[in-house]
Amino acid sequence: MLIIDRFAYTNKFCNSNPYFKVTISFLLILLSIISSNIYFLCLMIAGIVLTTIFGAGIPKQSYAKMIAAPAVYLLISIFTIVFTFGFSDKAYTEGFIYFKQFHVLNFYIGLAEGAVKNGLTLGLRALSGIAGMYFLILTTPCSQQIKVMKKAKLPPVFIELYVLTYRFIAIFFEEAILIHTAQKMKFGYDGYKNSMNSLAVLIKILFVRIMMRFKDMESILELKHFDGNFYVD
Amino acid sequence: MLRMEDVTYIYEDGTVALKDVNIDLKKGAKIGIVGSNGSGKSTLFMIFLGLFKPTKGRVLFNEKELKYDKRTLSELRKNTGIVFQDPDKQIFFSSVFDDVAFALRNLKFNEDEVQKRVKLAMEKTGITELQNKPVHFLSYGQKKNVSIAGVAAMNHNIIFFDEPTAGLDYRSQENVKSILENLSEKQEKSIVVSSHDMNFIYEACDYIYVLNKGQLLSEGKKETIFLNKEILDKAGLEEPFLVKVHKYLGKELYKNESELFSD
Amino acid sequence: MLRMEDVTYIYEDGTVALKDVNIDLKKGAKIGIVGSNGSGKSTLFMIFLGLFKPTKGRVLFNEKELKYDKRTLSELRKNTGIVFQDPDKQIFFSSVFDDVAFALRNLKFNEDEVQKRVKLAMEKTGITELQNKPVHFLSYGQKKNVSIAGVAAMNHNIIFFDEPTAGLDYRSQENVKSILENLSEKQEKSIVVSSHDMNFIYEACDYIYVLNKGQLLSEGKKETIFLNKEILDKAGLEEPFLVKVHKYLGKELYKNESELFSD
Amino acid sequence: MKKRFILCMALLSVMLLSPNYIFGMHIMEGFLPVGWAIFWTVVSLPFVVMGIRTISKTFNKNPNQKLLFALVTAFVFILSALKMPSVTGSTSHPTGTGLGAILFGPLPMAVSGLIVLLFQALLLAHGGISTLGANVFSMAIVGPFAAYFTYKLLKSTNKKLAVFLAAALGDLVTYMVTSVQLALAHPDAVSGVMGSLTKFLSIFAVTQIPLAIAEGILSVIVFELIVNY
Repeated sequence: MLIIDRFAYTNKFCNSNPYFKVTISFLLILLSIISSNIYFLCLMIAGIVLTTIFGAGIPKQSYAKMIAAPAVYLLISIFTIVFTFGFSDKAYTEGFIYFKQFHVLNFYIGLAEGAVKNGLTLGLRALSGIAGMYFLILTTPCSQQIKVMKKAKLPPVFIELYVLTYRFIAIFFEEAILIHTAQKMKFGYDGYKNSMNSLAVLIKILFVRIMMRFKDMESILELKHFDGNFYVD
Repeated sequence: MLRMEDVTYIYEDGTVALKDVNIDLKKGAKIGIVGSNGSGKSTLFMIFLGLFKPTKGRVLFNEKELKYDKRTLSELRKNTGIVFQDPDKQIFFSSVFDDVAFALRNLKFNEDEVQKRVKLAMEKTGITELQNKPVHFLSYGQKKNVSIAGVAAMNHNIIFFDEPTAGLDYRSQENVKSILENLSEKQEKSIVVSSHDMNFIYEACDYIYVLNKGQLLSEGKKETIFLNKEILDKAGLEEPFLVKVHKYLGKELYKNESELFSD
Repeated sequence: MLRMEDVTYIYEDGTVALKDVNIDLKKGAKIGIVGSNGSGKSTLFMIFLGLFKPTKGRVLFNEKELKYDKRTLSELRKNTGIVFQDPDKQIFFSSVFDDVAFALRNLKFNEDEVQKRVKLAMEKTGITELQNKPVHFLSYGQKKNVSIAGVAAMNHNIIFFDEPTAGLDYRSQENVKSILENLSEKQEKSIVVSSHDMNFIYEACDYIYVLNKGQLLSEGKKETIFLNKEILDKAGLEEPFLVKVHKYLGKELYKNESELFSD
Repeated sequence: MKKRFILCMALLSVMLLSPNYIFGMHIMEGFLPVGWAIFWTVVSLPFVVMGIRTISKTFNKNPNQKLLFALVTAFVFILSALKMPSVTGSTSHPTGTGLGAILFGPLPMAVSGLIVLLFQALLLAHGGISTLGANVFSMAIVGPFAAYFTYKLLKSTNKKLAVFLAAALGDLVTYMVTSVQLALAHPDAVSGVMGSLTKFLSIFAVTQIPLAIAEGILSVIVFELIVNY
């Protein structure tokens, strides 16, 4: 199904104690968002990344790809936070180490003192948090997540829904990909208009199939003496 | 134990799915229901399982007319199980164990009994080693075995199989064949198989009902039915390999291939 | 026109799906790719269609190495089409006509041409009478034909068929067989069929590639391949009926069943 | 007739495709200081709890609805994982929490949305764990409510327009809430929270307004398809 799911079931820490893995990950994430020491954060990032790659055995290239996606968004967000910009005829100058105002629409952009360091800290915090989250999701398969949820006494109905949803995601994700491929082979995603139409058709087909599946599964539940609960071990 | 008398089933939109069908599941230990797509095989199963109520006619369960109240139906379903064609439709859990245990737990068996039965069912279907893999990592054939295990764990007296070999490769087909044999011979289960794969039915079943467009075209011992080309043609079915060998190549009528080739 | 050289494909999680595979689609007019489930047949198709990029090795399209830019891929897909196994996942419209016309309309053919081509494709696949029925009223076999028509309308040079007979009853199988024959003989299309149904492959194809666990086990004319039991056993495949008749019953090796029985 | 009605309702709701779970709209892991992470979790919690109570009642009456609820949740997840063609060239994801909102009411959508967001974090690495509360608030609470009420308000006038606006507004409201959350957590060094809000709104406006419109259009096409089915 999804690559992260795949790694979660095949990594070297797959069978380690789930409570331990989840606790550690949560602690790492918490440490990330409360620390503001740049060196400490760098150390954390290095530690988590190395453990994930060499300890859990996640391939370097895959890991790099997975980190690259949020990193791009992170850069944009940090840029937004670090630079002060907007439209105003009033010129702030105090406290800036860089400031420029354009004549067009009175657009201004500036860089405040201390902003760079704040931005850097924030970026490292986020990276460290993301690395912690990746450690969790790459080493803890769904079956273990459920054990932890049960231990944490989450409402049983929530756990049941979680388990069922996971199963259905696996079924329909594959179907969605197949339908998408078939459409692609027929030039369904050439151009904007074709793409929108094809995507709408895909959504419709998936929906119809899900409703049909619901009807079939209702009968099967009856045959299996369904008593209202989905028992999760 | 289970039979239908003069059953007609008409869908809401007016399509006649079955017309005056009589079937008695006591006539063989391994019954084959054959017919091409749309001949009414699936509807027939739905009626036997009490999911559809006949428009006309009646179903007899232990010689009593089947009532459609909750208690009777629950009783019926403790005695009958079904394995559908598409395993994904009947596997609700990602964990193999939880899925095989599902019906048992619904019936409030105590956990020791559940453990024992599930383990036995997984052994019988050869999926013991798969139990820690999530279902979506399994192959189609393996999923099929999981769905059979879910039914085998219930110890039903009668098990229905809807197109059990469809979509399976040769080895998985052979595997399903031996699971069925095991259930039937060693566990003494009654088995009812619907299929349009005549080679499979010829080797797996002993008594045959031929359906065509919702009507019963013929019934009888497999040797009788499969030697009657007229009926097979009318129902749009192929002659089994061994029958062809017998009829056109002048060989004896063998029960299965290994017999033929060991000769 | 299309071939792969030393192709290895490794999934992101490290699973090796294909290893050093060489296939040249020019070796036969009707090529069969056989192997059990998980042998790499589907991955192979994905690579030929430019949907997956080989981890090692290369694909040659008209003697040039395939590039994975939009233009080359679009060109490739104008020359190659695929019919997937499950028609329900590749029929997008409730009107048969609209569905067959889908690819043509995406490519902005003018409506006259669309009409002409769709009508021809529907004739070739025998679904002309179905064109006014909504797709969800059609049988599985009829839907299969609709999905073939959708590809036939494109006039591809090479058409891939993934398990074309899976789930079909005898008559629909015979029907698909004759459609394939028609496409290949009369329309001079190259046809590539993946299947684990050996009887079908034996009658429908002339050149065979045998895959096992991602590796090419053997290739050759069908007579050569299918007489080699060792290879078939290793790949987990059954011997075709006609080969069995030849080998074990001392008959001549016939090309198809009607020849055998008319003798 | 009844069946058809249910189907149409369901379908309508798909169209109500509300908030867009595009990558850019999730607040990523580590991006909220611990105080704000806790704050948004506490704000979202009552909605989730009420949602769980509501669905539990439904399930007690009809246990099979559990199945439907999970199917719809999986459907919403898959939609969120599909790439939507985007005018700006970047990719985005369509979504459909509206379906659940119609079938179960907007409150249960907090539960469905929470499960979707959890799976997005755990299977796709979109969003985060410490930011889950904030994301649930913007995408699983405010967005569906906005889409649901927009649709309810307008469906009697022009269905297509109602669908379009519900989807597009659901999107826009979600991104506005996200901007507020980010601005509160990261006020501008000079111009403060308001300055920061202006920045986030203007950055997102460039990317989100075309997407919201695209999602509105997509919703209308899907709506038409399903009604004609």
